[in-house]
Amino acid sequence: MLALTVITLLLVMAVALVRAFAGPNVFDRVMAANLFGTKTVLLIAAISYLYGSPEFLDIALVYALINYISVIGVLRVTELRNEQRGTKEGA
Amino acid sequence: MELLVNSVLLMLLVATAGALVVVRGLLASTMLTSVYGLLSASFFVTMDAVDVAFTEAAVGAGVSPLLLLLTVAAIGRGEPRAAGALPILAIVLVTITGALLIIGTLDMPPFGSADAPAHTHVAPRYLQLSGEEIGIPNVVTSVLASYRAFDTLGEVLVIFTAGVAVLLILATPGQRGSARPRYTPGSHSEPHTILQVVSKILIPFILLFALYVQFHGEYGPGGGFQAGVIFASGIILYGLLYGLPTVCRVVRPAVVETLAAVGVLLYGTTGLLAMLDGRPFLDYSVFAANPVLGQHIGILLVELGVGITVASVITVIYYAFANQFEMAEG
Amino acid sequence: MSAVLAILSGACLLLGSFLLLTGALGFLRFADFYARLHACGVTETLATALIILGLMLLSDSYLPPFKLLLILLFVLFSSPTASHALAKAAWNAGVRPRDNQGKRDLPLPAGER
Amino acid sequence: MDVLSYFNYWVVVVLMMLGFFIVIARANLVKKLIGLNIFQTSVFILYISTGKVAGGAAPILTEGVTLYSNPLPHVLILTAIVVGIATTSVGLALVIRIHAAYGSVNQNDILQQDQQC
Amino acid sequence: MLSQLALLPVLLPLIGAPACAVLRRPTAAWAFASTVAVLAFVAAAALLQATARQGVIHYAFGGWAAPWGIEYRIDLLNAFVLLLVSGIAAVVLVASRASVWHDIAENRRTLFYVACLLCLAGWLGIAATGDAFNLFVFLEISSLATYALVACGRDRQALVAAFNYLVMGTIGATFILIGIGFIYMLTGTLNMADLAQRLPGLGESRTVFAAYAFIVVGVCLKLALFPLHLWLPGAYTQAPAIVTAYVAATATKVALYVLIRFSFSVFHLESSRLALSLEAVFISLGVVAVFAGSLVAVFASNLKRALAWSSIAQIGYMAVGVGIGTVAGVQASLIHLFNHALMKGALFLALAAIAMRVGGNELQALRGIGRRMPLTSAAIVVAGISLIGVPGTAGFISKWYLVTAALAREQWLLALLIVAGSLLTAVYIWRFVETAWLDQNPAQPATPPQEAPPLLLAGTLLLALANIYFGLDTRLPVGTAAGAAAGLLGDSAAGLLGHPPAPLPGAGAP
Repeated sequence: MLALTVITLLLVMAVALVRAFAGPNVFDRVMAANLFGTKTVLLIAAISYLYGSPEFLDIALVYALINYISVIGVLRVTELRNEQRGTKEGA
Repeated sequence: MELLVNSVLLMLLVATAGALVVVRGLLASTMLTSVYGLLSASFFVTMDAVDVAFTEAAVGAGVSPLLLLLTVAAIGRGEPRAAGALPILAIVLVTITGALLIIGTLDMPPFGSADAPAHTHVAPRYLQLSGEEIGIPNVVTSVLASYRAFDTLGEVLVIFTAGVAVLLILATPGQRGSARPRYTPGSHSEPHTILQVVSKILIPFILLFALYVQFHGEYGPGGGFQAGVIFASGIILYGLLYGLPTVCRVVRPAVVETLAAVGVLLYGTTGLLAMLDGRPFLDYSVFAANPVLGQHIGILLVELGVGITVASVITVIYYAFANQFEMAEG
Repeated sequence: MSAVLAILSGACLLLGSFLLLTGALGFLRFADFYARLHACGVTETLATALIILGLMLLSDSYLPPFKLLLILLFVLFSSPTASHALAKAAWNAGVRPRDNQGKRDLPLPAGER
Repeated sequence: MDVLSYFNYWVVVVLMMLGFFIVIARANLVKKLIGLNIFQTSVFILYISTGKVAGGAAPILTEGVTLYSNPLPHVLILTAIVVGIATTSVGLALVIRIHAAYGSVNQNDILQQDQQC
Repeated sequence: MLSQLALLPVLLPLIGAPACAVLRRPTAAWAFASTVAVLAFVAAAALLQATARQGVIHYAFGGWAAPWGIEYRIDLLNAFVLLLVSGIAAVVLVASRASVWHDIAENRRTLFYVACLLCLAGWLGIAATGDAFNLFVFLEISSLATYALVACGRDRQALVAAFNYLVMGTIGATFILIGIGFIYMLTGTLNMADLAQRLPGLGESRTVFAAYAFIVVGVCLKLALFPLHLWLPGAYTQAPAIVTAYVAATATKVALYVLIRFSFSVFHLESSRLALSLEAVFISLGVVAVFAGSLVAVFASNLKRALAWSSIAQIGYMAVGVGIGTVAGVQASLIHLFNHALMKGALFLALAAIAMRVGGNELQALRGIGRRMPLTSAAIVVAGISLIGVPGTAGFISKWYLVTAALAREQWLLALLIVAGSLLTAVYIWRFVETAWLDQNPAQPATPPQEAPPLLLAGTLLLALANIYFGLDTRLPVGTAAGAAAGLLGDSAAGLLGHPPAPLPGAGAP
């Protein structure tokens, strides 16, 4: 069952990659990257059990953290850019 | 199963790199870079390189996409251009290099073979004796912070140099000191209440987790570098949500810049103490009569130096970049 | 006892994987951004929780489930927040829901704009 | 079997070359840095691949485990990752300044502007 | 204390750099950096003496023995390069104040000196280390600091030059990393001495060939050997005046050292089948570099740019020496490495002084400079004739040994080409002399002499006079280079016993 989960996760990652590549807009790509990140967390956790090495779990935790921060980062930056564009157009 | 996971990850890596060749928009490229970082980190996990995976996740999927983003924000997204002529020279160069690399791999020991010279000459000693000589379970930390501690000092110096270089390049003329954010109130139209609340809950745990990684590095994956990155990312998260001026009031740039130097000096002094006692640089036996205890203290100090420098330099770099971004905005 | 746990864990993993697949399908095939976000965001939380629960049932010592619990908590906090932030950012940037073919923007409800 | 044992290395070579290609063929400076990033990361993958021992465990000493993967490449690559991020950040800082000075981050535009002076 | 000597030249700038960053006042930073560089020079001089007396000095970091820990293994060659680099750095840093205050904004000066020290630490670390990976790390320290220093130039082109340098430098470093990875896979070790022992046992391995190829290409990118020189003219021309003097006299020298170290002491090029083809590659590329570099220099309208291209030509000479591949050839290469650092140090320092007074290095602006800045111009001429290779100057010695080495291999054509290259050098040096003294600026009547600031002038003159001194008293460069080359090419006993140098050209008075 664990193996099945791992395969599913890899498949979902591939799907996310397709979206990240195809877009069409920035937010789709951000979402894809985010999805990719959370699936990586699960993948690492599952692999940790599959290979029997519990120390991988620390890494999964870091992934979850980094993933969150980078999503926030992307959003803030795109948002500020839009604001900027808006103020410029308004002025 | 391992083979399958391995091959699929490699194929995904190739697909991502291929997509990066094709995609022209900078934001899309940044996202793909982040995905590439995550994928390579996952690959490192399957290759048993837990510490490397840890670092690559924090750096390749975290810090470097973030810096890319801030740059893209400061310079504009760069309208995708129509493809120019086929870069023949580039293709030729790449083909030659690739062919040379393939030739180079032909006489390499097969993948995974346990009797390859790399696994029989120097490395076995680390695996067999580090338990007695250093007394900590994580062999990577032993090698990093003791056997090859001078390399790690070089590494800290590299990151310190990066901080100095970024400040030198981005210093705005007329300002006292190096690049400093200007204390202008941000023009954030609506505050992200939900994000701010959730992040405010999470940030203390992030910082706590960084400390765990810092001091747990002897037993599991982690260590000064990873802890530094995580600590800095906590600060960056705060900065992203509350604006650069606010985070600069909490974590002062001048203090952070000094701390960057302090970390390197801490590392250097740890080595110098041994020299004053007539022993070689970075010989930790100076700290205690019991060599294993001495190693413990030495590694702790050295890792602390790494952590302080890394956290400060990454924060400094973030400040400098975000400052440019806010300047572009203003 | 352990057999029961194994079966339970297997069920959790299976259900989680299935949810993941449906989410991914939606993510790939749905016509507009908000529908895709919905597909991901909704399945993601439950699927993650199920898979992590399944893994927790498999472990035999204390530390791994504890770490898994931390991961789960973190994901439960961050994932909806990220989805919310994404939707808000997209809306502010002018992305609008589309009709089922993804061809044109849907008319806005009266209260908006 | 022989081919299989080198498959890993060859894929990594392909990755490196894709990164290398981006560096030399793309005119956008940010894209060049991204390519450099990919190139370096792929070299890291090569190193780490060579450190793997089939059936080995992560090099964290544990009771009852005898076969570990080689820790030395891990140590080297930890350092190399730091070098990579340092280079990227310095390069990006330069890009920001170049954009401020030229109003463009495209190599060809910049070349053109320099020749006009 | 003696046992710690091997580490001191590297450790001083290494610890000095972060300590310097804490200083707030730029003047303090300058004084501190200069002191550190001078101390490093003193330590390097003592180290050279110690190596000449007692042979190879080992220093094991952390007390871990060689292949497991990192080791410094200082032989004559290491000590020679350490001495040269720290010496030039000391002179340039002490002399730098006026020029830096002129070129660099006030809020950047402290960081500027921190970067200078980091650069120095990187170069010295490369020159001292006995570990291949440690070399890579220190290479990157110096490179990163250099990129930032180049970017401090006044024009916006400096940014582009720095960026190009960064991209090419990083590709070079990554190639070196690939090469090191390959040899690590084959031998399991990173220690150079250990590598040298284990590599020959592998026979004709394709991986060894690829590893060597990658390392050579990577190092040549850093060295700016002819087709890989693209970053150099821009970087040298656009960098702040002091940085050009600082980098031009040292960075490429260190890269050449790395090339020699890997070629002869790690890969044993001389005894491998590769030798023949590589010999042809180095010699032909070197000769092309000499002529291409000199020709561009002849037609350059900016003296700094001309000298940057001249550096490419001079690197060509050194590559020829490496390509000849005999003890004499490598010795000639090392002597030229030493002398060229003196010449370019003097020339670029003088240009820094001129840039301060005139505002640039365009040849047109230099009309009548011989009367305005007589001493500085004289220094340029002295270093210039040394660059040409006129007897009585240091440049003559290196050319002499190079020609002798070529003739010993019965390569008459090569010897002829080397001499012909010098004539081209004479052309662009003459162009300066012509503008400086013979060409009166009609619009600008005779201006009163306005010499460079004292420290800068002193540094320039010191290096210029060194060109004459080492043209007459050749014991230091020739003797050390002979010992180092002999030590490299297997004749280790000769290296330890202070092998008598090859017959001097008429003991200094040819």
